[in-house]
Amino acid sequence: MPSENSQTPNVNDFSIHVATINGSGSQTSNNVLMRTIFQMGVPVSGKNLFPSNIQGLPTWFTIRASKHGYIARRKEVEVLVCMNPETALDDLKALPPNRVCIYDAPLKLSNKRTDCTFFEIPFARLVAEIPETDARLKKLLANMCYVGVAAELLGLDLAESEKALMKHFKGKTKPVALNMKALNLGVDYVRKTYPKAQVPYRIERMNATGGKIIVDGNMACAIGALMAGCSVIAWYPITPSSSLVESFIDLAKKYRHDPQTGKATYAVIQAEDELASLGMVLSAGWAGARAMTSTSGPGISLMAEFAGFGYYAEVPAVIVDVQRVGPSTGLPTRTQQADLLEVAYLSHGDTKHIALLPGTVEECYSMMQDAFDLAERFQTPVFVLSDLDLGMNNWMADPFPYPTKDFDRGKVYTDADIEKLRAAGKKFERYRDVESDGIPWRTLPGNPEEGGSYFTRGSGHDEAARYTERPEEYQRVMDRLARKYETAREWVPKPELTGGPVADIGIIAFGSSHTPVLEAMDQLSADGIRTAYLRLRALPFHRSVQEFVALHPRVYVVEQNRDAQMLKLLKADLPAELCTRLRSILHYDGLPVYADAIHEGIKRMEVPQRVVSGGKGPGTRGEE
Amino acid sequence: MPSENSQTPNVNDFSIHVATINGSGSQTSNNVLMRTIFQMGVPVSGKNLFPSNIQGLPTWFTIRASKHGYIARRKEVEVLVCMNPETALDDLKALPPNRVCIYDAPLKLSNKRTDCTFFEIPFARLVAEIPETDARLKKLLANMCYVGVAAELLGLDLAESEKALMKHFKGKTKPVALNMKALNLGVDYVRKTYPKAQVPYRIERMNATGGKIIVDGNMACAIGALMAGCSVIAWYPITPSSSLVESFIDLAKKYRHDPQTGKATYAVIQAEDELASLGMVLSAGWAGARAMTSTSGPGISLMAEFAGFGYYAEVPAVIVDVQRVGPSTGLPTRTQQADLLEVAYLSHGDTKHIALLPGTVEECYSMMQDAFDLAERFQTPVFVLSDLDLGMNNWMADPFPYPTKDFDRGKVYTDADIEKLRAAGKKFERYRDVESDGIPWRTLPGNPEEGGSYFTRGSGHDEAARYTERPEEYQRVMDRLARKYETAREWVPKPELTGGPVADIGIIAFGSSHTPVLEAMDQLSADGIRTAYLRLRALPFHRSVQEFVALHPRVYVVEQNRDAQMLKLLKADLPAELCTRLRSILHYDGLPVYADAIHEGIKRMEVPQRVVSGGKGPGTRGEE
Amino acid sequence: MATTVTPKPPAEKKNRLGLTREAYTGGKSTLCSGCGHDSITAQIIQAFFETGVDPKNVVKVSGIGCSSKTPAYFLGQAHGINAVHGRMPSLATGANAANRKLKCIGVSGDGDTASIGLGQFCHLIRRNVEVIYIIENNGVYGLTKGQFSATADMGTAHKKGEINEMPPVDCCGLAVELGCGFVARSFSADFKQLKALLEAAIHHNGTAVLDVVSPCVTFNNHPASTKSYKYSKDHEIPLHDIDIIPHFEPQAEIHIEPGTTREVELYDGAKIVLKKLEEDYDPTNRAQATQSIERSRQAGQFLTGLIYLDTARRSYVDQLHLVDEPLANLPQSRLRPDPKALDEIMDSLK
Amino acid sequence: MATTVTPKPPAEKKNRLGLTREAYTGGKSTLCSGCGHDSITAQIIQAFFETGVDPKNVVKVSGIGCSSKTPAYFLGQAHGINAVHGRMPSLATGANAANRKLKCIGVSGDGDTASIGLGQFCHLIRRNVEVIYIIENNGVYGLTKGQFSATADMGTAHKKGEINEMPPVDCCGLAVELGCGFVARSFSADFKQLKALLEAAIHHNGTAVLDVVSPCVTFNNHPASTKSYKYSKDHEIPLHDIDIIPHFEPQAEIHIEPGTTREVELYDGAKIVLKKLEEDYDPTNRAQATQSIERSRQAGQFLTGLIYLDTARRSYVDQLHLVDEPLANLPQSRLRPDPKALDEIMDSLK
Ligand SMILES: Cc1ncc(C[n+]2csc(CCOP(=O)(O)OP(=O)(O)O)c2C)c(N)n1
Ligand SMILES: Cc1ncc(C[n+]2csc(CCOP(=O)(O)OP(=O)(O)O)c2C)c(N)n1
Ligand code: SF4
Ligand code: SF4
Ligand SMILES: [Mg+2]
Ligand SMILES: [Mg+2]
Repeated sequence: MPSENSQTPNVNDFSIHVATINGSGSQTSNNVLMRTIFQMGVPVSGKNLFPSNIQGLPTWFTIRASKHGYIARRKEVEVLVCMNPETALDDLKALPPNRVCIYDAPLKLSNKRTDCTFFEIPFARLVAEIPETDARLKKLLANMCYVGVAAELLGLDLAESEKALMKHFKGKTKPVALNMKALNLGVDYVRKTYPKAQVPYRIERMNATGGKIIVDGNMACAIGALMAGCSVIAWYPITPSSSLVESFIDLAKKYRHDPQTGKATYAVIQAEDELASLGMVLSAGWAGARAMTSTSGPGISLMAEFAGFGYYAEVPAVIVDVQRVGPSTGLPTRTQQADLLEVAYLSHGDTKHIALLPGTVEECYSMMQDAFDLAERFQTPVFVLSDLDLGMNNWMADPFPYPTKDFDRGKVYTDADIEKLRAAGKKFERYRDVESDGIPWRTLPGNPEEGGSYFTRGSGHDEAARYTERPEEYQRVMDRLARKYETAREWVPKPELTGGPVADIGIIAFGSSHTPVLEAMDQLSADGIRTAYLRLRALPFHRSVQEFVALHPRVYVVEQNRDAQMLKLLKADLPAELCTRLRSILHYDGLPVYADAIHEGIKRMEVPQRVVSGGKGPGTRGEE
Repeated sequence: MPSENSQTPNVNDFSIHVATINGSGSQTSNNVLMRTIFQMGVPVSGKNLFPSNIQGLPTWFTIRASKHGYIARRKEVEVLVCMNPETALDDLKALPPNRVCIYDAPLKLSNKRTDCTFFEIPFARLVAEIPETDARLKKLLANMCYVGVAAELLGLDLAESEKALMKHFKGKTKPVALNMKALNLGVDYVRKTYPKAQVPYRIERMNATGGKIIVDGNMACAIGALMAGCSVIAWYPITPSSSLVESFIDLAKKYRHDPQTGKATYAVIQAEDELASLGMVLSAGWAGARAMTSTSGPGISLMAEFAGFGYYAEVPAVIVDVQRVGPSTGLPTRTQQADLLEVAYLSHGDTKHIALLPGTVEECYSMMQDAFDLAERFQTPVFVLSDLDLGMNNWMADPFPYPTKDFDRGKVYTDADIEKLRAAGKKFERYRDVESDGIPWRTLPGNPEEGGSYFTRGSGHDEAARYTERPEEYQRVMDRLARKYETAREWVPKPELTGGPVADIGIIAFGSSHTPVLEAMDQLSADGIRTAYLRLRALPFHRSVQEFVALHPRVYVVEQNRDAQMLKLLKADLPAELCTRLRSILHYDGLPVYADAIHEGIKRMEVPQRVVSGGKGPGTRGEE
Repeated sequence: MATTVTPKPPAEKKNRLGLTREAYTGGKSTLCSGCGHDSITAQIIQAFFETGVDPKNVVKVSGIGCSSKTPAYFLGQAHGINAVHGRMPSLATGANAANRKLKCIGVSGDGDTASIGLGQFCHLIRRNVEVIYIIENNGVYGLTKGQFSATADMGTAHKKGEINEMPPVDCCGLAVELGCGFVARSFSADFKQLKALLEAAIHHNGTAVLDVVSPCVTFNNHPASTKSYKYSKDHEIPLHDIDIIPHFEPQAEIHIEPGTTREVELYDGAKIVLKKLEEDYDPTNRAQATQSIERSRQAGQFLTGLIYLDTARRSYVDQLHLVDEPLANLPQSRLRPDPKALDEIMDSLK
Repeated sequence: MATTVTPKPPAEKKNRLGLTREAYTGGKSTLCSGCGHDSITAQIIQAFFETGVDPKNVVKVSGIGCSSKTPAYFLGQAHGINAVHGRMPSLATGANAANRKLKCIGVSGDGDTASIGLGQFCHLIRRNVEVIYIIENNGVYGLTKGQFSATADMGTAHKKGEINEMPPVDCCGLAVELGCGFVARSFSADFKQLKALLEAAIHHNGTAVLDVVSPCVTFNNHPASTKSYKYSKDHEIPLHDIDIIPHFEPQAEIHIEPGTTREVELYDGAKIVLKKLEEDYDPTNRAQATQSIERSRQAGQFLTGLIYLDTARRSYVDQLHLVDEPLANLPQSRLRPDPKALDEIMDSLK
């Protein structure tokens, strides 16, 4: 429902799109603008669209205010702020009619279209008035100035902006004052130049964000790792994963040093590459530490060999993949869910992995903890598949609850256990299935009890961890590994059902597609189509996935990749007769999927004469 | 049909199993024994079961003579030769009753069982008579001596053995004489000691091997690469792939040097690892050479990142994967078909690859040539999936025909083309789909025509090869890549149909499972079950795969891995309603699959009350 | 704002191929303004222009990083291949093997070369693959926002304050140890020396390593950094003044004062003229090279110039005994053995 | 036939922990009889036995190759991890971080270290990870049947006759260049020296590199090989005679003739006594170390002994400022911050 420029203003239900240049400090202003709305109690989300370079290229930031609490990306924009000469014409062209455009005066946009309301602001001239600032700071302040303009036009509470600045500058009053000055210059200029201006978009106080936090998924993962007692991280920088580890470092510096000695209860190792990262993580996990790495697609590819070792030698490890657009280097600063097939079967030979699929920042937090527990319980690499949208964008959330469960350190024989075994005339055998759940017992290096040691290898081994090439011994271990994987189905986070149980169609999605799906469900419901939505939260699939598919004649699998990767994994796992029900909604242009795309994709296939879409232009692709 | 020890001797239809120690030179004797049978016109095959070490561990060699022409592995053994003290008792235990056992005298096996015919031979004492030989040579000769024993007992023609030795020693008479001496010592000893010996197994001359060759798949691939004009190989040694490149080197030294200058028309680069190998191959292919690498599972894993680059930047490369047992280091000297899922989707992001699946040594030869043509036609990495059984064992075959097709160098614009384009006011655009088949045109470095150059990258690019992050430009290239993959379905080697068209059930298999499937078809037919067999020869699947499945109510997919990897790929590709017909026959203990296993697996599922098998012991697993 | 690397030269100046400098430029740089890498790009353009290499006979290879982006900004008429992080050396090797006639220039970063790519770097040198290998060394990963790379000096500070406790990988020291035949160090702001070294490298037959300190203005140009403009300027010790006399222009207008210079001949007949500064440095003496690097490292200095030269080793392509024509250009008739050959092979298997 | 590495010692001899040599042995070797690697295994057993390290406090790491198999043949009571080809250094690093109390010994081959693993090798040294890093150097890939590795000497011949034209990667030269604090070379057949060097390495706090020439009898022991027993014996130049005085046994029965020896103290107080041979060699002089390696390389000699020692650098675990207890042993209470901490974090995000 695009809000038209009518008499009744659109309150708390529109998007602001800010086009700037990266490296110009627009990040701060964008955050202050977003926080101002948030602090006014209005649900809000912010998506940063930035280039894969450091300075000088176009960047966009979209803030969505939604009284309904929709925090997914919207494609439509109501208020456009043009600060970047390079993209201004294109940005303006994409604006629907009757919207508002604020622009930097030299861009002279007002004569390009007549169907928009323009606000021309001479930002540079305005901030020139502020004394004692260098060129770089001037640029920053010009950006802050646009916040003032927007505040005045949209009815924002400047006190909240000041609070946001205080937060940003950690209470340092000087920069806050300076920025408030720039902000007020914007306010004053609008009041003076456009005294009667009335834009049809307003932010009004609500009470929907009280007590909430704003956080990105990488920070949420970092907090999760911190609370999970992660003690060794080996990593190699890569966008969009780096900030996860960097956030962990910041947190750990504060919360993970021994109060007496000041010494660290964690080690963060910047490795020379991703092969080394995973090698370090595996041996640390093998030696008993809770160890993890974080990377993105190219790093995952480099980890393929070691991942297979971890699977076969049964070594715990947590591997976060903050997915970006592939293939290859692809678009490092765009989002996609296209590493599923790679991760599910990573490495040569018969390997299959456990993977968790957080769909919210809350789950980034909780699933990092699950991941460590599962890695140690199942003695295997556990992947956490986040993505750039989830990981690097700002999401509103309830504060994370303190964990209620103790660490699950899995089946580890202590010295005493080994001694007991020996006393009972038994022997520790590393790869024996003692409880018939496929999970063997392990010991840790430095175990001083005789008979407690074993030799770990990626080559053929029998149940006592001895080298073997005997067919039956090899196969016995492989069959147990398959059994272990089956056990995992009941241990991993279960899928989450929304809507239903009676519904016309089913929707399956996962990860960052979650919020757009929720919004699309409302849209479909408005069209009279009742939906039930199962959100996958892990590989391997829980049996409820099968039950869900069996309940619905058609199930739409929404995913952000070209090759319908999750659908392929579902087909591989589900009974064949159920697979006929599955249909694909694909979105893979690098921007987060949005509700309209899902809504339209499903509607198109649900109307009686089905329209089969082929190699159409960009956007979302529906396929049967 | 195990041949019982009855009055009518088993002629040309039994197996000889030789247990020795690796590094003791038994390879030569085994080959001479096998060649002797081959030269007597009897279809024969030889499988070497060797350890992943260099010297001192148990090795077995199984020779199967089959008047029916079956050259697959058989599990049953009729004649056992025990030379290895370490395994002798186990080897003997596995022998069915009423069979023949030849053994080294110190092993004293004859008092272990009463239901076998034993021949005790004092090998060391016999060859001690040969003067002037050192200890190592003595061991070799002891092994040759057993060939004489077998020859005498089974009725082999010693003249053929001598011919085989001549071949082996490239006509050098001295070693031939020495070995013949050892061989004759065996013959004489049997005649003297067991004058009335009558074993129920005989080799008699046939006329079924005339003009045939014996070759392993790696050599066949090497010959294929040679004839395909492969000019750059970058590789890193790994079992069981090394002998492929080493064979190529031997051949190229002879056949690929300029007659005038003596200089090479090829470069073989031993890289520092597999990452580097593929990097070298890709840039060589990009620069216009026909370039390849050969490796096994661990190497494929290390190539994951570069494989995605090759896919996305569209660079030709041929990558041979001689599969061994995974996961991880696994069993380097055992066979498996378990890299399918890895190869099909190798790398992060939306990647999918072309892969060829040779099933015979003839196809190792022909498909290497196809691979180079396809790699250049489709400008993408093309995988050739062989395995240890195919690659390192001896296979009988018809001589390879001289290629009848010229190289397909694909869509390469020459200088003249670029000039013509320019004259027509057009521009070369690297990634444009000119003919709507998804395949763009490329140029080669060193192209002196202006406008002919372009910048190749693994990051986002538009149709003119310019860097882009624009959603629609990114997606346009990705959609074309998907189209290109669809085009490939019609270009790759088509599946091969055997039996049918009317049949009770279908069988799908590929690669080295081919010969056991053929044999199992005869067995099933004897049971009254008519089969049609479709041999997959490539990914992506040709449409005839779908047609085949549609024709049969039940289709058994035979593969040598635990996870039903080919079945998963089929499910991902076929219409869901057809997938209900697919069933799995899995064999993954590291030894080549054999006909009985397939036969029994299928029969078990075809009887009315289906027996569902679970985590049984080793062997083949049937699953619905 | 994005900056253009190449201020327009006077239009008339042409090189021996009759090309203007324009023919050696590439796309617009998207690096931060002031980034050292852009200065190196400018000198690459200038060196290739002045040496008169046909840009169409060049291939450009690179890895991933701000530095590795730069091949898009020079020699636009040359084919280029920009692959994955740290694997540029393997690209150079493959391109060399496929087409020995092409001049190969590789650009890498310190992260790309000394962190993830260290193995390939060493093996390239060992093979002596013919490539001009430029390390645009800023001590940090620019593109991923300023983490230390493996060339970060001991004691240097991160933007956030953290001090590096590990010794740097010294790419020149390593190259000398591995037997590289051309090892040089320079500074992106030392235009004249950098250009001269690039020109010398163009004339070298084998791996030519140029480790160029190239400050990252955004992440590693602060006062406590040892790879900042200021620190580098203050601590640079040039070994000599360098001039190149190209083989095609032996009477170049270089004024040589007797006794103060040393001449070294390059592979193709070009000559390097080294004017001595503090002390007489002999770049053909490997022991001296090692010692000088070590000594300056200990003194916290940053030695620039041609550190080591050995023109005697054969390049990798020569070691491969290849035919003279590029393998990539051979026709089917020279690549596919004739039927007789196949018959012979088949007979051997019968 | 497979051979046993360990001829039984007289049963009574016990070390300071009261353990017999038996407690330091492992599984049966499956290497070729005569393989140099088995001799190294025997000296490892002996050195750990004599030094009196508790085998249960040791971790063994290795890559892939004949050499990398050997950790299964010694210290059977220690945990071991044998991972993938060329990545042993990353295992050592992770194990160190997780449990700083364990003594780490890594065994690798020349292919494992100098070919595929070269990058990790260099970075391990740069970090100064505490590990005894043994390169069982035979110049070939034994396990894959004898192809040249990157340490194959220039001019050495392959079993099939092919001559190597590339210079070797000299792991000692490289280690010195990269600032390794303990660099030694030995020969698998020089039992006494090898054992002494291993004992010294046990006392070192940081990366101790031991490059041990270890002939491959099956693939690289022919007359034209430079890594054969004969060639190595003929060309070995020991720098000194070596003895170790352990810190726990300062009155060891070593006879020291004044003037002829040099004493060097190790990290934990143990002392190395070097008896001079040809010339007086100071292993703490880095420049001399580099030069000696270079000179012997040029002379085609094969220098053995303790080449370089620097005990001043902090090991990686020290650089990480870790708590004294192994991270692996910390209880949940010390790993999970308390609710107050989480509240604080949440507040900062409000
Ligand atoms: C396999 C892989 N890991 C990580 C990255 C992320 N990455 C991109 S550039 C870069 C470092 C670049 O540093 P450097 O080579 O010094 O170049 P600079 O940007 O400093 O010029 C990294 C780590 C990647 N692209 N690929
Ligand atoms: C990724 C990978 N590539 C190749 C191999 C095959 N491979 C096993 S051992 C080895 C070389 C071993 O050489 P070296 O390290 O010198 O040990 P040696 O056997 O000589 O003791 C190779 C190439 C492998 N296991 N993994
Ligand atoms: S981030 Fe640093 S290295 Fe990258 S372009 Fe900017 S200044 Fe240059
Ligand atoms: S092949 Fe060589 S390295 Fe391997 S065990 Fe035998 S002798 Fe030793
Ligand atoms: Mg850098
Ligand atoms: Mg070796």
